[in-house]
Amino acid sequence: MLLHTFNHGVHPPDFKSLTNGLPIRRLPFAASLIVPLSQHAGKPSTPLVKVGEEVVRGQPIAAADGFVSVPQHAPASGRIKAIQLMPSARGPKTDCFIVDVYQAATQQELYEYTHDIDKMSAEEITQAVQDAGMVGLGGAAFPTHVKMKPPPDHHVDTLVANGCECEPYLTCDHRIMLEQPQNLLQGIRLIKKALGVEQAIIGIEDNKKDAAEILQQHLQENDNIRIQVVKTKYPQGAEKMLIKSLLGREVPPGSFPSAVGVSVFNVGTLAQIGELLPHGRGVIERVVTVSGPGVNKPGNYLVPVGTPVEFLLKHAGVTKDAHEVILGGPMMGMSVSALDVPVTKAMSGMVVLNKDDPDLKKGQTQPCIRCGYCVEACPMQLNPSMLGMMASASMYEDMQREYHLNDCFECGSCSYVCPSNIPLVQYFRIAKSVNRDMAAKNQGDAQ
Amino acid sequence: MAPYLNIIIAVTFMAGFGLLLASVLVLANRRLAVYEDPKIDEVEELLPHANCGACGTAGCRAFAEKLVAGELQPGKCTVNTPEMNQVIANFLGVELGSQEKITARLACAGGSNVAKRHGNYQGVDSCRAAALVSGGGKGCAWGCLGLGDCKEVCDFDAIFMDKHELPQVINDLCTACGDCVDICPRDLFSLQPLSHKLWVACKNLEKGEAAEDECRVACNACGRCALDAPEELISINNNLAVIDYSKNNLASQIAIERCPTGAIVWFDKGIQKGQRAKKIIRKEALPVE
Amino acid sequence: MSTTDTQSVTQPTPAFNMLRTLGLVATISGLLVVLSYRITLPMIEHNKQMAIERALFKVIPGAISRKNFEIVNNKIQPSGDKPQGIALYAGYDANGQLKGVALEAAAAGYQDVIRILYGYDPYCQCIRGIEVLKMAETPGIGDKINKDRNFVKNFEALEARPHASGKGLQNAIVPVKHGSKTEPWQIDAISGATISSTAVARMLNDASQQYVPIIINNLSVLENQE
Amino acid sequence: MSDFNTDLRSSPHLKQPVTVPQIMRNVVYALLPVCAYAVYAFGISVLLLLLTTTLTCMLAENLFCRLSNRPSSLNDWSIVITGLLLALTLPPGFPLWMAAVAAFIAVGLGKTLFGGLGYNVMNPALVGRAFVQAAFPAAITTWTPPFLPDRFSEVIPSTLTTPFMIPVPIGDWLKQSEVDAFTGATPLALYKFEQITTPAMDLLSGSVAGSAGETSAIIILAGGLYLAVRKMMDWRIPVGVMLGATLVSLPFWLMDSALYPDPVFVLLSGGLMLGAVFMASDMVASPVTPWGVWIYSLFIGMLTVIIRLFGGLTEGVMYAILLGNALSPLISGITQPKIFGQRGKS
Amino acid sequence: MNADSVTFIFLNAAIVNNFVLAMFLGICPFLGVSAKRETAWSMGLAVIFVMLVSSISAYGINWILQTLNIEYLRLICYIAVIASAVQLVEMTLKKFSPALFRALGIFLPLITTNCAILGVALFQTSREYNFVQSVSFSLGAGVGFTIALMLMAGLRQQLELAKVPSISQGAAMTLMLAGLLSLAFMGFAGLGASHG
Amino acid sequence: MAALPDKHETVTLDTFLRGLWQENPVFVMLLGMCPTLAVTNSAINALAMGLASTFVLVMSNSLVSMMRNFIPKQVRIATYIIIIATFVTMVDYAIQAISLDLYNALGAFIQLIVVNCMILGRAEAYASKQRLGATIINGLGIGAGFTFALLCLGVVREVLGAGTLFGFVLFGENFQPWVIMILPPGGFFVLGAWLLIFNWFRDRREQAERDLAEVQNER
Ligand SMILES: Cc1cc2nc3c(=O)[nH]c(=O)nc-3n(C[C@H](O)[C@H](O)[C@H](O)COP(=O)(O)O)c2cc1C
Ligand SMILES: Cc1cc2nc3c(=O)[nH]c(=O)nc-3n(C[C@H](O)[C@H](O)[C@H](O)COP(=O)(O)O)c2cc1C
Ligand SMILES: Cc1cc2nc3c(=O)[nH]c(=O)nc-3n(C[C@H](O)[C@H](O)[C@H](O)COP(=O)(O)O)c2cc1C
Ligand SMILES: Cc1cc2nc3c(=O)[nH]c(=O)nc-3n(C[C@H](O)[C@H](O)[C@H](O)CO)c2cc1C
Ligand code: SF4
Ligand code: SF4
Ligand code: SF4
Ligand code: SF4
Ligand code: FES
Repeated sequence: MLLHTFNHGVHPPDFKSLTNGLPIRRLPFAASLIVPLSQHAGKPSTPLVKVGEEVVRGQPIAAADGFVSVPQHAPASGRIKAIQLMPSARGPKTDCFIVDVYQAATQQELYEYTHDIDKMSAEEITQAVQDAGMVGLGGAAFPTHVKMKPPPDHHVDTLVANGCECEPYLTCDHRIMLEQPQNLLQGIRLIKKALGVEQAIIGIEDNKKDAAEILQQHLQENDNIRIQVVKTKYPQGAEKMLIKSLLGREVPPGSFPSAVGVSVFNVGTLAQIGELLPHGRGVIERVVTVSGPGVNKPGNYLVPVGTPVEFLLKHAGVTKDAHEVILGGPMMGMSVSALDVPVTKAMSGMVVLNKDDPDLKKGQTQPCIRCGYCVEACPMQLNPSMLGMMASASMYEDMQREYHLNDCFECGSCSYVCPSNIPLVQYFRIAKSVNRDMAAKNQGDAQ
Repeated sequence: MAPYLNIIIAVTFMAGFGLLLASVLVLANRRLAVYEDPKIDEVEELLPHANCGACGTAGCRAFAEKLVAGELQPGKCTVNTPEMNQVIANFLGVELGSQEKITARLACAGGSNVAKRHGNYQGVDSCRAAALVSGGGKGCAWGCLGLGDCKEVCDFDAIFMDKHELPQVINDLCTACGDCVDICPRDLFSLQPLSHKLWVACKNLEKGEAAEDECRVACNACGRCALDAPEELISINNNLAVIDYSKNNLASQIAIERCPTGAIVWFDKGIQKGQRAKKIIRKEALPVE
Repeated sequence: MSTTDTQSVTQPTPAFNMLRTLGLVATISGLLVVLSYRITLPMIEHNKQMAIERALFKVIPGAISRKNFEIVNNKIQPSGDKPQGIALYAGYDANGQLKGVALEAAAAGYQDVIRILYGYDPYCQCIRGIEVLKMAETPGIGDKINKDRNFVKNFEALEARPHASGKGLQNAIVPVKHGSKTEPWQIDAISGATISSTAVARMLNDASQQYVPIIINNLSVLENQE
Repeated sequence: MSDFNTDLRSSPHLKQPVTVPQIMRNVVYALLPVCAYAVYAFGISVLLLLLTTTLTCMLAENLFCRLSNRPSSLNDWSIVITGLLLALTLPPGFPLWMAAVAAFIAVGLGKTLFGGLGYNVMNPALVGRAFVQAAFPAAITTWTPPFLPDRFSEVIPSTLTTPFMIPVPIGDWLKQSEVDAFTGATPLALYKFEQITTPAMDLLSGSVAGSAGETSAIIILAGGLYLAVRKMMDWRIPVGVMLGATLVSLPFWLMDSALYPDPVFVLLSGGLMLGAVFMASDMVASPVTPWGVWIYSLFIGMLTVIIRLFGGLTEGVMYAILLGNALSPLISGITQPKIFGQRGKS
Repeated sequence: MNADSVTFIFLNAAIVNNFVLAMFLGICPFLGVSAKRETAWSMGLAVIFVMLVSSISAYGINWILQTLNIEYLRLICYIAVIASAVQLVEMTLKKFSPALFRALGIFLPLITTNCAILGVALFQTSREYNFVQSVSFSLGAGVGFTIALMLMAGLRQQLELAKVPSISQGAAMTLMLAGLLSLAFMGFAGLGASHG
Repeated sequence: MAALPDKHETVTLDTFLRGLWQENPVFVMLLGMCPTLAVTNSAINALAMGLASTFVLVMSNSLVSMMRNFIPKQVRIATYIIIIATFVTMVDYAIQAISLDLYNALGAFIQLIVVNCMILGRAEAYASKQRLGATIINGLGIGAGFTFALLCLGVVREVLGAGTLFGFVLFGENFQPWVIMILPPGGFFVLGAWLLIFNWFRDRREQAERDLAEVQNER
């Protein structure tokens, strides 16, 4: 059978069998939780509570600062011990709430209110999504409600639920689809209503056919939701690729999916919306896949936001050879140095690799031999070979001007295939970061 | 044909030919010439062709145009030798114009022997790249990563990495082109006149223990320097000592004396720290934690 | 050394100045050139004569003097001041006896055009020798057409007999693989330089086809030295 | 919990296992049968030739690496390919000292000068060959027939020429060991100068004169197939070269089959197979862009045939590939792929 | 192919006996202006144009000189006329089409002192080409120059990204590249000379 | 070494020697490349070409220097070119008168001396600003440098390419000539190789200087 798919891409081993059979389990609360004021793309939230104040689980503790921002909710009942600079996974220190969790508390009481979601208007749903502190759980942490208000000149006709989960090791979306089909479909219905679109498509890679079947069973008559199995290939889950696979539409460079009439949401995001919105709750926990050869008890855990990575690791147990901790999947995730960084809303997985893991043994970097593997792999159809050579000659501006550097979404396919072990993506990140700085500087100079 | 007739034809022809050429050129000069000051070319010849932009223009040619137009003075070029600039000044009949020597200065003293590292960064040898990988593993999120992007980018070899993996600027070679300022992912370089001798070599925004935990020479915002300083020459802002260079004439070596960590320094023939600063005995790098 | 500055006028120089200078320089240079031309002319002429004669006497064995003719409208006539047709040199021995005629021929070789002078003996109706005037053939390969003893031997008596009809040759001159020459009108090619050899054969054939009948028909003009 | 030392790496943290030395080693594997057949057909002279070029290449590479203070790059195997291919493109009786010159030039002028592996602008082996072809044109157009009876016991006399001396003429030697009146001409020369077309079967099986490695099309094709299946070579390049050659030769043949050779002969004769499969496909000096690959390979194929049919040389593959290499940056320049999403728009 | 045919003359000048790579004419600009593709292209166009101009002027002058029987003034007249013609063109461009001047004009003075231009004039005279042949010859030479220049520029731009050892940087490498190109161009030898 | 404007050079030994090495027109300034490459396939051609160019250079530059105050700027180039062309034509005829073979070997390149950038460049940059004496000495130096460079190429190319030097057979009958050396690519390669050798020495010298500086820094 010819499966729907996109051009290029790669086939890394998926390692999903480590966790895809394990049901989601709840993780205990850590002694203190670290809730960053900025867990999303956009402006950091503004604190609503003072140091020393008591908070109840689910209570809003920070408010959105403007449209592209979301509120934060207390992930546990306890006391705000401090608001201070703490390391973040990306490096810079950011302001965080430190919540001392009341160990004695049952953590049952939830701060919530109920609305009748069936009666809500599109506007109200969007507002409710923002109030819930929803951000994209697929990894980008982009505030969900912003995506629900496409630019007025874009007519959105299709909602796509992204259930591809193409990253190796990760299975949290798979588990959510298996265990919470109702929530997911409920979420889709809500967003469909809010966006005013007719059809919705759930895109699922063909290595998760069981999820597709379960969802199929829960579909209702007039849902107009289609489940589409797509080819297992990395990065099938990237929204541009998925849209191409499902609908044959190509999002133009530099545009958002709404330019071709599509909105894409991660299935985790949609399931949480389906679950939280009827109760007016906020995002305070998420499912995290903990996996990799360095973990003793891999699995899918329901983790309160703010739990230190260290706590999670201790709970899952690491081998003595554990050597590298990756937040997210191995293709796009980032390894962290400080283990006191917290689990944030966008963190879908944690992969621990061992010291002698063959995957870590990247050989010595050699010059590009122009084998063209990377060109064949790049889903954006860029020319990573050329870009890489230009990067090592520091021709950053030319990379952007002539070779579409900024259209690279850092999927890592090119580095994955390069037989010369050239850290292409890393070069591109350097180039982009220098270009960004220079652009900012030139803008500053101009003013 | 008689040879002399041929000779006469030839000479006459050449004379006519020369006159014709000359007339054409005369005409062309009258009708077509577009005026462009020849001095620009000549001045450009005398410039170093480094096109570094240190003079504040888009390159040597642009600088030459501005020089000839009298908008700038030759002294602005910091790459050329002073003698050569004098030649230009004489040629154009203008003042040499002087410019205080400006140099690049680093706001970090956290070498590998005093600043902690949490992770073992493995990847491209580049600060930019390391900064993007969870901050490169350096404990201090503001400090120098020590992989030498600045050294690489400096066209004038004015930066070398010392044995603690901290960049050091050779003032004599630095042309103040600003490339290192642009490249540093942690924004640690700035261009300063040599007369700015008092200097805070830290950008850590934490205070007290938190700051000193990560780096033994961090500014811990204790405020003693500010207390001492005349007329608010030094103040504490956002957990960091800040020097108001508009009052630079008040600055003196006394200012560094009370700093407990040595984050505030005095530049004069090398870097001087206050007496009270903790002594740093360790020579080798701290182990990765 | 840019000429741009020429038009970058600081202050317009009087046109007269320019006219005077250029005119003067041009005149002087004209004079210099004419003088040096006149002085060297006899030497150069002499050199050229020598060169031609050296070649000529090589391709017409036995000749010690020559006379220039030209072919105009299929007729041979002594050449005048202005060349009008194809040049043709006749060589004579001490008795004023015609020993042969020489003509130029050319064809594209391996690198560039090859130009030769060949001597034709109207009495034995054969080509008596060739001399390469100009070529750019590969040294060591193509340039053997000048030196290779076997190859040069081809032209000791290469048959070029006019056809009975008075048009063209009876047997076309053709190249054959090295070592397989059997007929007097064949050229034994140099092994490894087939292209250059072929070029020589082709140019000889083309030229002979055209001019041999004319030479034979106008033999009296040449013999009479008129 | 163990307080482990974390390593910090940039994504992706997974890596496809194929590496450059692995690719190169596989190309060597694919070349070995070709070498073996060459030795079988032409005897120990070719064995000596192969050893000379390969060893000289390796020595030169090592020397240059040391001179330029770079770590030795012998372990990436690419230089072995260069050495083997160079020998395979030389006539079987080529003097060894000249072969060593070719190998030295191949490494020095073809590769090291530009920075070594990955930076050379033209195929090093062919640079070496083109150099000796221009330097010693007579020696490189002296052929010997295959399957001489004494080939395993006797070295072709020209092989062991004293360095810097003119090779001994082999005509007499050939005559005495000749079975029938073999002329020592390659199929292409036979065709070009005597209009004799060699039967395709002979060409396929390799019972003709020619460069050491170019004579058996079947073995070369098999090696190419192996590489293409293992994705260690771009299949489009050999296919494109052959397509280009056919595209040019077919119309001429249809026009005048007496004057022009048939496409099958064009494809199977001379070094076209070896060139298309192993040399045009050298990735370093060929474009990476999808359209670029096709333009490049068609160009090589077409030019080969044009040189063969209208040029002064009997064989054009080497020059066609070198010119293709020279053109490849320009081809890359004009064939940058349209990026994702640009297609619909102008 | 006939050695005097217009096509042969064109191909010969452009490819077989490429002006730069086989005849060594115009090497200075070839080495100097081949660093970037864009400039190489503009330079190539400018050279084609100037060659055409100078070929035509040379044809005219030669006719005059021959009539007056003073051919020995040929060299002086050629070079003087070519230089002035180029200068006139340059000034005209600068005045009336600054855009075109910026693209081509900056190369014009460079071209004046270029062997290839004078070479075209001298060769067409010594080979006694007629007018049409002269034009085709100059076009061929110009195209050949452009081809060589573009190939060179492509290679050099690519090598900008390479880690070229310090001893072969600069002119040495450019010359070696030119040598390699010239070696590759030997493959065209005899093109058009055999078979028809 | 940019010349300071309006300053007359006093003639020293350096005026001459500079052209031979520091400002060698071929190896350093890369001027006059066409004759350098085209006629150096034998040493005798190289020598003849070098001498002819030197003659033209010295004579024309002297004339330019003598007339430097009378030539209006606008017709500068035209005048220079006519002067140069005059001398070139003279040389051309002189060589024809001396030996036609040599003339044929050098081909059009004698006439092409006119456009040799070296000569016009010198006229522009030096002769038009300097006194006669300095001009002549400098011209001789540059000419000698040019001839020297041509010989460097010519000797290598002839020895390798033909096994002869100035026509004398060097290695005996059986020497295998490297034909490529007298072909066009050989010209490029030999000049490139010379430059490589010079670069190598330059690099070594620089490296030694750097090492020395480092040792001094350590102290
Ligand atoms: C400034 C900005 C505006 C955006 N506007 C929209 C939008 O109008 N519609 C939409 O569907 N997504 C919008 N997005 C979200 C992106 O399309 C995309 O979902 C997000 O960047 C993460 O995608 P990724 O996970 O594939 O990287 C916007 C993102 C940014 C940064
Ligand atoms: C290379 C790449 C791979 C991605 N893979 C997935 C994926 O497997 N699953 C997923 O839900 N989102 C994936 N994303 C993110 C999607 O592009 C998109 O941002 C997301 O589906 C939007 O939903 P959200 O805003 O609800 O997270 C990927 C993005 C990139 C750039
Ligand atoms: C660099 C080089 C230069 C050559 N030069 C010539 C040449 O000048 N003249 C020529 O006839 N063949 C020359 N050839 C050889 C021809 O290409 C061709 O191989 C030869 O003429 C075939 O002759 P054969 O069949 O007698 O062996 C040259 C070959 C090469 C490789
Ligand atoms: C498919 C393939 C073909 C190759 N062909 C050649 C070749 O023809 N000549 C050569 O010198 N190296 C060849 N190499 C080896 C390698 O790419 C070569 O040494 C580089 O050009 C040196 O930078 C080849 C490698 C591969 C993978
Ligand atoms: S990381 Fe960028 S360049 Fe590389 S394959 Fe992905 S999109 Fe293409
Ligand atoms: S995969 Fe690596 S070696 Fe191959 S072309 Fe891309 S960058 Fe070059
Ligand atoms: S100052 Fe900046 S660029 Fe320089 S080494 Fe430190 S972090 Fe890197
Ligand atoms: S890069 Fe920095 S140190 Fe180097 S010259 Fe420029 S300003 Fe000075
Ligand atoms: S000598 Fe400069 S272009 Fe020929």
